[in-house]
Amino acid sequence: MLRVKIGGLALKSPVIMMSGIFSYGEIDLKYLDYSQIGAVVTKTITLEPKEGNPQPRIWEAGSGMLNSIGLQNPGISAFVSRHLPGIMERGVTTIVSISGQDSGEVVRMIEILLREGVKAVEINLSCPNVHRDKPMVSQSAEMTYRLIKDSKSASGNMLLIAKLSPNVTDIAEIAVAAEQAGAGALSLINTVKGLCVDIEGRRIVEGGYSGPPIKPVGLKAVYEVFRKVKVPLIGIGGIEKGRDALEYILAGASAVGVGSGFFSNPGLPGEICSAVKDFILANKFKSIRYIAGLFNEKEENSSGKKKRN
Amino acid sequence: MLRVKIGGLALKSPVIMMSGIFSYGEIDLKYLDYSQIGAVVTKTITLEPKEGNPQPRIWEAGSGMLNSIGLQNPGISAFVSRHLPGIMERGVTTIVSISGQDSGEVVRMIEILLREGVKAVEINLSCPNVHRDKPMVSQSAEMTYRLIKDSKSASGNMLLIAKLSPNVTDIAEIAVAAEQAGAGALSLINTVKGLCVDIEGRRIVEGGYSGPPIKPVGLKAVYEVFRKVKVPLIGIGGIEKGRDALEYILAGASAVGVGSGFFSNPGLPGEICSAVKDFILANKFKSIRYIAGLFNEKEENSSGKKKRN
Amino acid sequence: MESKNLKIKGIEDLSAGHWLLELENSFSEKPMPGQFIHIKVAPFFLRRPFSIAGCDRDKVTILFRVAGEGSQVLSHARKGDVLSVIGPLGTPFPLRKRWKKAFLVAGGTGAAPLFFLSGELAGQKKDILFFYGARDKSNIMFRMLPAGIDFIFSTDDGSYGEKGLITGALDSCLKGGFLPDVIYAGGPRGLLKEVAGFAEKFCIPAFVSLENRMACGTGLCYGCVTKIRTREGWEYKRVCKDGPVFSASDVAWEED
Amino acid sequence: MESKNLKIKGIEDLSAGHWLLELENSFSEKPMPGQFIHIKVAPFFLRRPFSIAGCDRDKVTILFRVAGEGSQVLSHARKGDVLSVIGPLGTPFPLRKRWKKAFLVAGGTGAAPLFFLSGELAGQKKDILFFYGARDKSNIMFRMLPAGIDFIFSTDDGSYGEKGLITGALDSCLKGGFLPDVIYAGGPRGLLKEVAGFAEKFCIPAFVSLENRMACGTGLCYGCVTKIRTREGWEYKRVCKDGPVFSASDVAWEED
Ligand SMILES: Cc1cc2nc3c(=O)[nH]c(=O)nc-3n(C[C@H](O)[C@H](O)[C@H](O)COP(=O)(O)OP(=O)(O)OC[C@H]3O[C@@H](n4cnc5c(N)ncnc54)[C@H](O)[C@@H]3O)c2cc1C
Ligand SMILES: Cc1cc2nc3c(=O)[nH]c(=O)nc-3n(C[C@H](O)[C@H](O)[C@H](O)COP(=O)(O)OP(=O)(O)OC[C@H]3O[C@@H](n4cnc5c(N)ncnc54)[C@H](O)[C@@H]3O)c2cc1C
Ligand SMILES: Cc1cc2nc3c(=O)[nH]c(=O)nc-3n(C[C@H](O)[C@H](O)[C@H](O)COP(=O)(O)O)c2cc1C
Ligand SMILES: Cc1cc2nc3c(=O)[nH]c(=O)nc-3n(C[C@H](O)[C@H](O)[C@H](O)COP(=O)(O)O)c2cc1C
Ligand code: FES
Ligand code: FES
Repeated sequence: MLRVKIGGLALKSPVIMMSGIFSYGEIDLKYLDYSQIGAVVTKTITLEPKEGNPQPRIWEAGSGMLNSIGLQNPGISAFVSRHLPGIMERGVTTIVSISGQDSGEVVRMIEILLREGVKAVEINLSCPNVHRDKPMVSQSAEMTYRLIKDSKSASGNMLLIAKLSPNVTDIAEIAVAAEQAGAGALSLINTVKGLCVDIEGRRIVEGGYSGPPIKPVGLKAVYEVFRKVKVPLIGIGGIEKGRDALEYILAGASAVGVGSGFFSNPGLPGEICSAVKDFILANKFKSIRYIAGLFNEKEENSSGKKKRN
Repeated sequence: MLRVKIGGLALKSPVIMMSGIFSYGEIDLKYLDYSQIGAVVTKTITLEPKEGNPQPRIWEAGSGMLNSIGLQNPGISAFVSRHLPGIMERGVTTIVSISGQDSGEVVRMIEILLREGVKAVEINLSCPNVHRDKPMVSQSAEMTYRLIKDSKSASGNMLLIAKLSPNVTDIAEIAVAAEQAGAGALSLINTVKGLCVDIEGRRIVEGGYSGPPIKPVGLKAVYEVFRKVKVPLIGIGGIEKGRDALEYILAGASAVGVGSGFFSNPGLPGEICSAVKDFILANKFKSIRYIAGLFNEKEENSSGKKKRN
Repeated sequence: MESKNLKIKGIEDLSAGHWLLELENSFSEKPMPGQFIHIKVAPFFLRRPFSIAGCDRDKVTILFRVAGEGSQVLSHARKGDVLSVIGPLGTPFPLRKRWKKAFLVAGGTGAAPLFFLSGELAGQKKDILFFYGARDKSNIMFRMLPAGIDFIFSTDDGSYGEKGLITGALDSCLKGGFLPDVIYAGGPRGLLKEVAGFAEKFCIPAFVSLENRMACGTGLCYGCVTKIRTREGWEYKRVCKDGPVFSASDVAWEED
Repeated sequence: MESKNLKIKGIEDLSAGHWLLELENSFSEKPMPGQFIHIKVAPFFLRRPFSIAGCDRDKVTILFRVAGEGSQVLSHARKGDVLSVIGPLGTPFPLRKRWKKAFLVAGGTGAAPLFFLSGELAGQKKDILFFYGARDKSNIMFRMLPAGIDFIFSTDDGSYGEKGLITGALDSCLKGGFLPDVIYAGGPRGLLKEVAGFAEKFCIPAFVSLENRMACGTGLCYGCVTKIRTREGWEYKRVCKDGPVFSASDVAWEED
């Protein structure tokens, strides 16, 4: 009932552990039941190792948080030798998150991952913490199109998922560009650019804003994009309870991303499965397929979009 | 110590009651001490009367709220005859918020208000609730520039404040356009586009997201814009405690806007005055002038920007 | 309207998830039946509006049902806790000397302001018949019923009083020729709409207490509007400021 | 590591805003000195990390100081309340048979894990000298001091023990030729850095318990990193997973 398909990937549940909140899947969490998890997206890697950003990397912001990890990672070679085998062995569907400075870097990473048998990558076009003064790729439809297009030509049968930033004038425009370039699914949303003022510390703390406060922003993105594209959407942002995930699905997401809400609520994956299952049963649907976008059907738009899963 | 100047307006405190949360200043609130208030921005009016949006207009969203009032207002004539005299009589500095479909409408409104002796208008370029499918003026630097430019030529000595939307790729770009076109101050930010899913009601609720959850977004906007423009900034978004307002000022705001936090905390104006005063005294500054942007001086940028008030 | 920190003088668990909350009364204005108070329930952002269900020199009482997260948290409040309250808010039920015989018609928690009103009317020696409908017996707040007033009860399941909607009982009465000078009603919109229909048919002035989602509660934000008839059609009026009590004939029911 | 809902068995107000919180111990792993637990304090989003200050078959104890909003709310918890806790987390203090004589050096709440450790070491009949510095006498948690262990106290204001920093007392001891086999330390980073300096100078293995802001607390997010020496320089390691206990010589103090 909870099985979903994202591009070619068949997931046993709509719950996806998102990039950056699950390391490389190597941590043994006694309380995590892998049977509830559809896929794991590994922490974003880059071609070369990255030391990441200085402290503070974590800052509580109201009922959410800022993070500024800065993509600390050992580089793709170390990832492939040290981390990839472990997570592949767990038997959980693995999506590798990658980020590059240009198409060339991304293509090289895709080639390496193809060789390793990776079936899906998420291209992180939306990290707010690396070059704060430069626009992110997903802040431009053109740059997004070009990068995905180049990636597509190198990626064979691999599923390409584009992860987009909410910090844009019109996220649907970017989503359409990514779809046209060949993205097989979209992850919406990455963190929202945020800033806190540390009065005692007499400083500014910048970072990507996540957690419950960004849920209305993520839902809005999923709702708008659902109306404009055909590829499946992974709804992310502020999911902390099972019900939050159900909201994303009803707004148009085919699957949902568990982010920083997992830190607060370790039982989240199971709660999501229950909440979605309960709704499906209570409303006499056959499967999750039929409720993705259930509340988002006001105007069947011109592109002749039909229910997707 | 708390006196500030916004363009030509001298305010006795940095606290500004923002548009849409204070009606037209006609409501008698026993608990409001006008001596703590620097200015009042009246609820946005349009040339013609507007009936506003259907219910639901208010929706609780986590620790914030969505609103979808849709600029209900009796039109400028009724405003001028029914409401303006009352608020002018109160002796509080009045900023009239206006919105128009095009430059022509805005200019006509400015002309009417000039005749009535209005000293300052805030041009609302950022209401997310009127035409949800059309871009807002402040989502385009070009449109913003043109509208403010046209308004400027009609406005004589009147102060023009541009109120901007956070739903853009680069708010600093829009801010610069508004400044270059002649805006004498900027209000940052209007609500963030948000969406909630009413599972029981089986519907989507859209609206402008406000309250504590948007504070990191507003602070980020003020911080970025402060580095790029010279005109004073009114910092708005999620101010619910005195300390929140102080954060805006330290990040670069000259004055602060009280929004939906006033509903939750009716003592907010007084708390803001205390928090700002306490900080000034504790840190041995002479006045609020010296702390606006205190934590935002990392790089004196090329335009030779200096401390403003 | 004032903004006060009021101490809880008592909180009592009535049946079926209903609670009686007594707050100290330090308002300088005298609260009137039909008015409401707007309560901050931490950590929720928006205040929760509740009708005043009773009031004397020392205390203001509300009767609330646990309907969601905020009222749930409120039910955990304890005697001695302090709540931030704005009030008294909105328009009261209008009273006229010449209205000697009054029908009060309540559905569910819509009864709350009518309990307050009935006390007031009784004090003025009016002739009162109180129609009180609820889902079942446990949803009838016997604890709140003022003495010396005639009640007609109904429940959806017939577990107390007549079986069916309270408007049925009202209709029988009116049809039977027992006509009041005025009708006051509170409850679900469907009930109020029906009452408005009866009032029009029998030419009886009627006043209804409306509910809508609120932000400011004080007329500042235009969030709580409802459609009110005008000469040309209707316009949006604020439930919190122009209401919550409206003349039944002013409400644009036909636009629902 | 496990995720548990643990009942509060006791909460006690110690002096100077410090609290002793006892939770039922339903962990299947045995918590070790140096490890910590990550507690959800509603309504805050991020959990709060606290060192385990004591533990037996029935209960896990933490000692915390009210340092902000979260710890403030936690101090209002009551016996019988249930807390969501992840733990035990992180690396414990390493113990070696050959380390017979141990110095424990604590500043402020950094003493918490050392109380637990001292009990463990005492059980193993080690020779312990516990250096315990605090701001003033009220900040010394006498309630926590295990019996049968030698203490040297210091306070900033001289209100108890020696006046000055605890590192001063440690320095005198070491200079006096009284050298331990191992040093364990907890407290402000400045203190730990000084301890690391002494350890290097006197060639004594030393272990410090670091603190940093945490999100996951379980090694997933790389939020809590600190600079740890490598052959070429340093790299960021996670305090929650690779620590919180590090060998003092591994920490890249020079990069502070
Ligand atoms: C003028 C007025 C008088 C009222 N008097 C009473 C009374 O005497 N007794 C009583 O039990 N209830 C009364 N209500 C309804 C009461 O306000 C809601 O039941 C309460 O706000 C629900 O809050 P919640 O957090 O439990 O529910 P949630 O559903 O969690 O609340 C979410 C949001 O929706 C709002 N909301 C939800 N239901 C309603 C509703 N029916 N009306 C208005 N806002 C709602 C809440 O205020 C909050 O902003 C009155 C409402 C109004 C407008
Ligand atoms: C491994 C470890 C063990 C600790 N053990 C103890 C202990 O035994 N006793 C004790 O009193 N304190 C201990 N602390 C510090 C304790 O975690 C903080 O005092 C507490 O998190 C403050 O929370 P707050 O909500 O009161 O403060 P706030 O300032 O309101 O917290 C805001 C945010 O900053 C974080 N934060 C603030 N100060 C610290 C800090 N010093 N370290 C880490 N995060 C911080 C909070 O966790 C929260 O995310 C430990 C910290 C770590 C990392
Ligand atoms: C600590 C942290 C680290 C993150 N790192 C990454 C990352 O490496 N790559 C990425 O695409 N997203 C990263 N994200 C973003 C999340 O995957 C997610 O999109 C975002 O946090 C919004 O979801 P949430 O509100 O549920 O946390 C990170 C988020 C957090 C909180
Ligand atoms: C109910 C409501 C109505 C509003 N109406 C207007 C409006 O008419 N014009 C306008 O410029 N902004 C309007 N706003 C936006 C506020 O002025 C403010 O910019 C926004 O709410 C963010 O601040 P806050 O988080 O402190 O509420 C409205 C906000 C709310 C909550
Ligand atoms: S709730 Fe704001 S006007 Fe009624
Ligand atoms: S807090 Fe997440 S890795 Fe340490």
